[in-house]
Amino acid sequence: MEVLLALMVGILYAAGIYMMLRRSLVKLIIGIILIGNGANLLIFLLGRITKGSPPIIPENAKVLTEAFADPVPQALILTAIVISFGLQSFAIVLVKRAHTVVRTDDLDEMNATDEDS
Amino acid sequence: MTLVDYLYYVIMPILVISAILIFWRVLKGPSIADKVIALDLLITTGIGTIGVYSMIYRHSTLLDTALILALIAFLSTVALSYYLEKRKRK
Amino acid sequence: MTQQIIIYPLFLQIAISIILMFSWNNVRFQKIFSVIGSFLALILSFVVFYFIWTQGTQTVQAGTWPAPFGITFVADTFSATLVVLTALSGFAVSIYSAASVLNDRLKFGYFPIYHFLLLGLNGAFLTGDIFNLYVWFEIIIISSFVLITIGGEKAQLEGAVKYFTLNILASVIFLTAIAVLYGITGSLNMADLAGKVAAVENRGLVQITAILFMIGFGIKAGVFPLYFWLPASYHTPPFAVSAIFGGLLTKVGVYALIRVFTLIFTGDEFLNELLIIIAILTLVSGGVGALVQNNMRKVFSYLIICHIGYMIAGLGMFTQIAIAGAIFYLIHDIVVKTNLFMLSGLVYRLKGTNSMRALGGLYAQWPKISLLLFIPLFSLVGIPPLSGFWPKINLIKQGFGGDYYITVAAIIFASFVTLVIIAKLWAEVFWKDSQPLKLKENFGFFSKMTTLKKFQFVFPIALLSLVSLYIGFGAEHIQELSARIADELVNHQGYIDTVLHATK
Amino acid sequence: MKNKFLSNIFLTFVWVALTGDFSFENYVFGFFLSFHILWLITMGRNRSKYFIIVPKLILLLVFFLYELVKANLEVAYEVITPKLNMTPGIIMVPLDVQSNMGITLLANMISLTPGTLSIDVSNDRKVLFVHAMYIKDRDQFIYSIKNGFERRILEITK
Amino acid sequence: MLTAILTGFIFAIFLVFTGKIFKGKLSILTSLIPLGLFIYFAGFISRISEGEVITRSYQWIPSFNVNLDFKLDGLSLLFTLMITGIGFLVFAYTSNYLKGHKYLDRFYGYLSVFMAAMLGLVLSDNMISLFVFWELTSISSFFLIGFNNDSEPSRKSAMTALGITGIGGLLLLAAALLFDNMAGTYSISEMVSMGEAIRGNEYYVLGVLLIFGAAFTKSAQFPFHFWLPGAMKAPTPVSTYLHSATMVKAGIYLLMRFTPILGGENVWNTTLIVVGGITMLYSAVHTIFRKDLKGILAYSTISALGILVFLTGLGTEDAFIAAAVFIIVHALYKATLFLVTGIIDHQTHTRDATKLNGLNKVMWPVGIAGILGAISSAGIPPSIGFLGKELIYDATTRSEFIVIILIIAIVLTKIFLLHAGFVAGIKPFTGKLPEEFSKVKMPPLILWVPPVFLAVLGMVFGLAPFLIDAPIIRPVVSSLLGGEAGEVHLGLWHGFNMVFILSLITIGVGTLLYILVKPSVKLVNAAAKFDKLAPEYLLNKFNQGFLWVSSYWTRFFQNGYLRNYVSMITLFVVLLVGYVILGSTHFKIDYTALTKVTISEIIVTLVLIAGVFYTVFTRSRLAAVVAMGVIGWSICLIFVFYSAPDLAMTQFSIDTLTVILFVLVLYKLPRYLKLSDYKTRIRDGILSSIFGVLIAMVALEVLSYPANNEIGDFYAQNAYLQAHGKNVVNVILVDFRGADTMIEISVLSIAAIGVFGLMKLRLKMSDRKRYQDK
Amino acid sequence: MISVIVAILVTFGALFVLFAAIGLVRMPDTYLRISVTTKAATLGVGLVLMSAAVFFQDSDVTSQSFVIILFIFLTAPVSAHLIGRASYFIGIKMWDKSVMDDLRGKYQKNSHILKSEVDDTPEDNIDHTKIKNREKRD
Amino acid sequence: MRTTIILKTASNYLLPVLLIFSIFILLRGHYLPGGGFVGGLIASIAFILHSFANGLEKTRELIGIHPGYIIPMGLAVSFLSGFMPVLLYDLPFMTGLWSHDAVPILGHIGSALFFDIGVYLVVNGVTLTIIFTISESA
Ligand code: NA
Ligand code: NA
Repeated sequence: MEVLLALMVGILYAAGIYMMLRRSLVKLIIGIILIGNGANLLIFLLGRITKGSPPIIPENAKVLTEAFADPVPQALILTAIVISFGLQSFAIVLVKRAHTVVRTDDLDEMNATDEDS
Repeated sequence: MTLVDYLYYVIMPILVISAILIFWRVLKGPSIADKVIALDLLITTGIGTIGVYSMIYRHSTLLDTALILALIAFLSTVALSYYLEKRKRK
Repeated sequence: MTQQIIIYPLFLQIAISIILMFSWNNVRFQKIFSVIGSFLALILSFVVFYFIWTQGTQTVQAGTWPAPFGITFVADTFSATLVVLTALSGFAVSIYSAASVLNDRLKFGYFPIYHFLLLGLNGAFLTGDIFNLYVWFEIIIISSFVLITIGGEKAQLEGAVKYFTLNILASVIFLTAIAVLYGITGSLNMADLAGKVAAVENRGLVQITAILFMIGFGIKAGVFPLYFWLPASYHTPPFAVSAIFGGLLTKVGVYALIRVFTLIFTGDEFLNELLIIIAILTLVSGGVGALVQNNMRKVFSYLIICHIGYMIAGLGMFTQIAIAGAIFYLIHDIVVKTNLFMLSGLVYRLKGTNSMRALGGLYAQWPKISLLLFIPLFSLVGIPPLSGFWPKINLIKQGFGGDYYITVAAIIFASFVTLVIIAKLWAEVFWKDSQPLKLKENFGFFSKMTTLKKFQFVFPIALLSLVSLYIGFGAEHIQELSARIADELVNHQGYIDTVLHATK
Repeated sequence: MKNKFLSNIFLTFVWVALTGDFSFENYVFGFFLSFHILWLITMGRNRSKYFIIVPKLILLLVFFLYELVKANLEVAYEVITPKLNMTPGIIMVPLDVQSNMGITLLANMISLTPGTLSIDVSNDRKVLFVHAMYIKDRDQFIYSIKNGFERRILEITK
Repeated sequence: MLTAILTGFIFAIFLVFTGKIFKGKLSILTSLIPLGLFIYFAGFISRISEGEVITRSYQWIPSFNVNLDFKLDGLSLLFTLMITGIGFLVFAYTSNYLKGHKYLDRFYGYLSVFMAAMLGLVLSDNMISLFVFWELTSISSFFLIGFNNDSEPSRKSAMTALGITGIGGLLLLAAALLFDNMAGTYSISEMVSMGEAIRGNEYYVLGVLLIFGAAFTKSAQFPFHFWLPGAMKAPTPVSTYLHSATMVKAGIYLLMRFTPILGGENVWNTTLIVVGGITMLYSAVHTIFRKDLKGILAYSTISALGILVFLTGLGTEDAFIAAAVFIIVHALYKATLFLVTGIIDHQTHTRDATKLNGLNKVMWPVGIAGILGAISSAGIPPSIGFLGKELIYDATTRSEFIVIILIIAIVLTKIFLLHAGFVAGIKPFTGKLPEEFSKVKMPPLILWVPPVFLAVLGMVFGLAPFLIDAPIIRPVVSSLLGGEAGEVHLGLWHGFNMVFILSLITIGVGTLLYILVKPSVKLVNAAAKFDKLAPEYLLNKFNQGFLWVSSYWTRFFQNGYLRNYVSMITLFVVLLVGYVILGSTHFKIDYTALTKVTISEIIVTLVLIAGVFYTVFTRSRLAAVVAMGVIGWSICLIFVFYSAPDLAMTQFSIDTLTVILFVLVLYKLPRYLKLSDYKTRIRDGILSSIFGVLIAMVALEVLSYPANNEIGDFYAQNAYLQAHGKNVVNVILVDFRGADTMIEISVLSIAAIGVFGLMKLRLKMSDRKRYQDK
Repeated sequence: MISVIVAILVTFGALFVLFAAIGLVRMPDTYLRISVTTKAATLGVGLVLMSAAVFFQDSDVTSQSFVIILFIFLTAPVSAHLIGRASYFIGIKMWDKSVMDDLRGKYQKNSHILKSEVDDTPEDNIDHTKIKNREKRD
Repeated sequence: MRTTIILKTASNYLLPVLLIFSIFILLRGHYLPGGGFVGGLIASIAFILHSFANGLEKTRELIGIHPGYIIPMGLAVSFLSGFMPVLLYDLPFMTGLWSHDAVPILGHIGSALFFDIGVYLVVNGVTLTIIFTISESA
């Protein structure tokens, strides 16, 4: 499964970057979301995966004794997911605003600030 | 054949095949409404899959996820159909 | 006094933010509260600094969970110094914001977010946990996104889109690096990582991790070829925002680079050489970029990049002297860059433009202000004995000592270009005849302001100029401080012992 | 008053079921919790009255489940047999139920039974538009609905 | 001594606040400061001439080993006397010259700073503090040259001067640090004692080059000389003070200071002779082609500086004596001529040598000064100029290098300089007074006394050289030798010898030249033809080229296209990571350690991949959003399969919310356009694929490394017992790593405020106008 | 015994899900697809969850399964209704073998009002016979 | 105007169910999957759904205060729960404080619970602020 997951991660990264390289604002955001998903999955994968044993202490136990999935990457990903949600919502609105104000979806037309003035 | 084997080798494949078929519809469409329906069904299937999975691994906690899925999937369908209509109005 | 004091700056900032969020619409209260809060933060930061200076490195284990299991907050001299500088710039810009930022913007959360930004900066400087550092970075970037877009029109939004995208990319790369790091060591505590990374046999993997960190932080620090977001956006937001960005945002990237490369990824020739190459190209790129700009804020933006090169060079040479140079430069740069952007804002209010071509006559019209502005401008150049000069001693000295001739050449080149640019700026903006300007109606000219507002414009600049002068003339103290920091960084065992053996 | 009380009880049960803790304390806690939520959401409004006649409700439920299984099998048959023998269409069903709850219940039950789908209710609440797979005879179809779900729902909600 | 140096700075600061007082009639009082300093330093003459060296040391930045070490020896004494002496006259002269000027106080401020810096420079025994003062002279000269800052050429000249001397300064800094590396000290005195070791050091040549770079730029040696004529845009007192008597000699001072340390090697001496030689001859010739008096004087100054470098390069005791004397000679006559020119300019408002004639009729005292200055400059007895010239010729003829070439060069130089001196000092006062100048008024006393005083002093020293030889010159030579010099006796008459013949030739040919060739527009134009070969032109071209390259480089990287920025960064990642992967790690996967794959997981993988491709390639935005839903959902299932229910829940909720957000704004956005061409897409595809492959490879590489779950284990052991929770992930979030969560919710809060502001805040139209470029 | 019940329930459940999937693929128009999927899957998943309840024999799981089923039953028909309505509104045509369309001419394009009678201002109506059968792509 | 009776009614009975469910998820988070974050999301989803069905204004009235104020409230709760140990016992930030005896249903009451409640409020406030802002301007 690790190989498959690595494949997924690779594809998500590649697709994310590819979308960020497009000229469309909407694609840019999609790219950001994809690559973010890739990063989360990567943490998950590299924290080593364990099947069918969530890190939850059973009802009548006090410690986890059997094999369990490493809870640390999970907690990290949770935090990362939530943060990317904040960023994504902001991104979506930013794009909407930018589109209304600049009146283009073409990122290539948004280069005034880099020109000499 | 134990129950777990049965779930593993018979039930899961059935659900998986269903998922493939549904996914095919997601890709094919043709209308956006079709995709939305398919997505909705895909999630419902996912709930079933999680149910079976929790039995295979004897971990009832996984059902919690199914619970959330059931609740929230609804909202995305509402939103998407809301969008479909609203877009038309323009 | 207990060790807890080291994270009081965080408590203070978060409390300020929360209170400001409640007083959403009361702009007047927000202004006063922010300034008072920033002043308290300044005092607190001095207390923290004094504590660290006298007691040595201190740690706090959040939740009382021992390292490496809980999140560690560490204040060594480096962190404490940066906390002081953050508070200093923060205080200055807070006053400046109260006068210069439009009330409309203030009504939409400018101040709470400003303090969140300061919170993030403090947090990044104080944390001893790599993932926690990531989270602090996120709070910094999201605050900066909001500040850079707030009330934004065309240019601001165009700049913001680039700023946003490239910073997100940096975060993703940073996160990737953390993933790999956790994958090979199973730890997140930086002191713990220092030992664990050293024990990893697969050095290639370690190098890759280090490269990912280098790129993730490098984007934020604005090094070549990762700096594009910076000149695209820094000249677009309100001046107060540029000021805090210009002073502190790239520096937090530098801080992270220094921290990670002195603590975790040490002693790798390849990485150090890579840093050196990056530094050289950054010095050159930023320098030539600044040379061809006309807008004052753009000039300063490129100079930010250029001068980051000094610090990276210091890090790359990786000796006590070189790192002391980098630290000294960092200290100087935070103060002076903050000041320069506030200065641009003042010039804007004086004359209604930032275009060097269109400006002129400042010296004739406002001699005293010009004289004041002379200080940050020529401190930047490093006209001795002003502040920018001293760190170069360390850097060039180590450059010769370690046979880094190209680096020395690049440092000299960058210093020279800076000199030329500032001389040009002085000639154009201050000396040249006043140009006829199309006066905008109702423009909020400086001359029309109330005395209080004028004071709010000038005081922060004067304050930071004074600090610059102190850094220049009291270079002995700063050098002593930098040397101590560099010593702590290079001999990081002390840091590691303090963190890992710290008992509850 | 009454319906609020009932919703309250209902929500208490939901709570207890969710927590899976059937102790007395949990009932009390759940009661207060749902009381507050109801209080919160019905503030300043008085919702339409409704009576739940428990036996009828159960009957309705049983009838519905029966319809559900039956229709599911029908659809399954349709789906897996090679030929499509459908005569679909959108049909207008005049409504007697007028309460929000009633209409919604009816429409949902129709939707849940395979082969039929409530598309919408007219804004004047006179008719319900139903998409059906097998429309052989308009009147018979309408009758089957009116005499099936609608009658039972009316009994409960009148 | 520190007080003496700081006086100037303190006074300058004092002026900022009390400027008004010294703007008016009281301005003459400012000259008391240099006068006082002159007297103070003159008081050391006797001690120094007895071979004493006075040192003072003040701690400044001990951790840098940077101290204010001052050393007053023969060399520095000579300079301090010049700086304060001429300074006194210039301060006084200025009080009238710029009488009533709006910014007279600022002028005095700059001048004071400059003087102080100059004193610090020549007194510093620590290379860093030397550098500090060196830079201060550059910067104060920048302000003085640009004093008339409303004129464009003035600003430009100031910039050029600062640019050239600035780069020199940085080289000096580099030199200081290099010498510190070689000698382990910044102290020049200590370096003198280690001269041998330094000369043998592998960095010796580099050190020499750096010192040359600093000295040649400051002292306007070919090809860096052109800033000096430009600097003549400054008011004449500045030209007098900085650009003839003092600042430009800082380079010479530096060379002389380092002679005992670096001298005696071929690199040192030959270079100095060649550079000095070229400079003196090149600029001497140049004077012929000028008609602006200040231009003529500027080039003759450069030439004189060339002579000094040349003499330093000769490196013999004779040459040092000649140099020491010539410094005084030059300071006296050049200051005289500049002040005279200033008066002419002040009274007639022109400096055009072709127009100026017969002015002695209207300003005879100035004429006396001019003529005496010209005589000294020409080296005609009994002026001290004659003495200087004799010594120079003497030293040249006795040099060990190719004597004949040197002699020709120095004689030619002297001939042209004679011509230049005559044009500047004699021509304006002789001949017929043109009508237009007949009404010219007699300048006030305070203007003409300083030049006359200096001119007369030149004669006095010529007639009574004992006034300077033992007390001043000998200590200077001692400093240059780094030890005791022999007796120095100067006298006008040295007998009829080779040197005397050369002197006669010089005076004869020079006078003839003056009679035959007068400054004219024709000559100026003739010279202009060669402008394209001049270093100034070439440097300008280089500058333009450099600016072009800068601008090209900047636009190449900062081209405004976000996608280029992203691809640049990606490329950087790909190159570096790829390099390391290919270079140093062995790619291996331990398949036995991997988890078993089941059909459902394969399907989820496939669905995810298909979803990604669909998202990327669909042309409908909504379809892309739906497909992203599928991706999120697949990830969610993976989380379920691999024991992360909390993650699955969160991922799913967030995905749903994202879909809703998209849906809410999507229809406000335009449709996708196919914007990139085929080629671009292929290129981007390749780049991003490589990126993805590298990340996947890194991931697999990591997985083949043994895992360490120490922290997770700790959490699992303590979650219930110490933190009272059973869902370990949640316990981590709210307890073990609660600080993360605290920040995380802050991030969310900020995002919400941001969204709110972004959507709701519209600046009022009027504000938008007012703050257009914000 | 429990195993058998679980097996039966889960088998039926999975099969219903499968039927829904096949139906989704096979059905000729959007409305029929909605029709087929909503129910089959609902019942199918319901059965699977019931089997889980039986399997675990735990009041927690039972109540949880019950709640999930409840949620699905509460939400599925509503979403079906919303998509169906939206589909009709945006002009998705019915299968050409459909026998009747009582909705024709009753939706108001601009106000989104649904009348019980055919409206007399035809230009505001939604009438699929007047729309070209072209997929509106987004 | 454009909402349907069916959705409106459904949302009215779903709202309390979802809210109670969200609190359930919040409280059990320490023991089982869930917690403040997911709980908060579900609560906000309940309100969003309500706003889809009844219009934004109705939902606003229902909530009573601007969601923008819920954010600092939540932050304050979380922050104070982490800060209490510092203030009261000079223990490090975020040190868990626990009640001596377990209370019914919730088990041990500790500062972690309040922390999670803060998270719940923040997430709720944030999501609602974002969605409402966008819907209003959309
Ligand atoms: Na978290
Ligand atoms: Na459904």
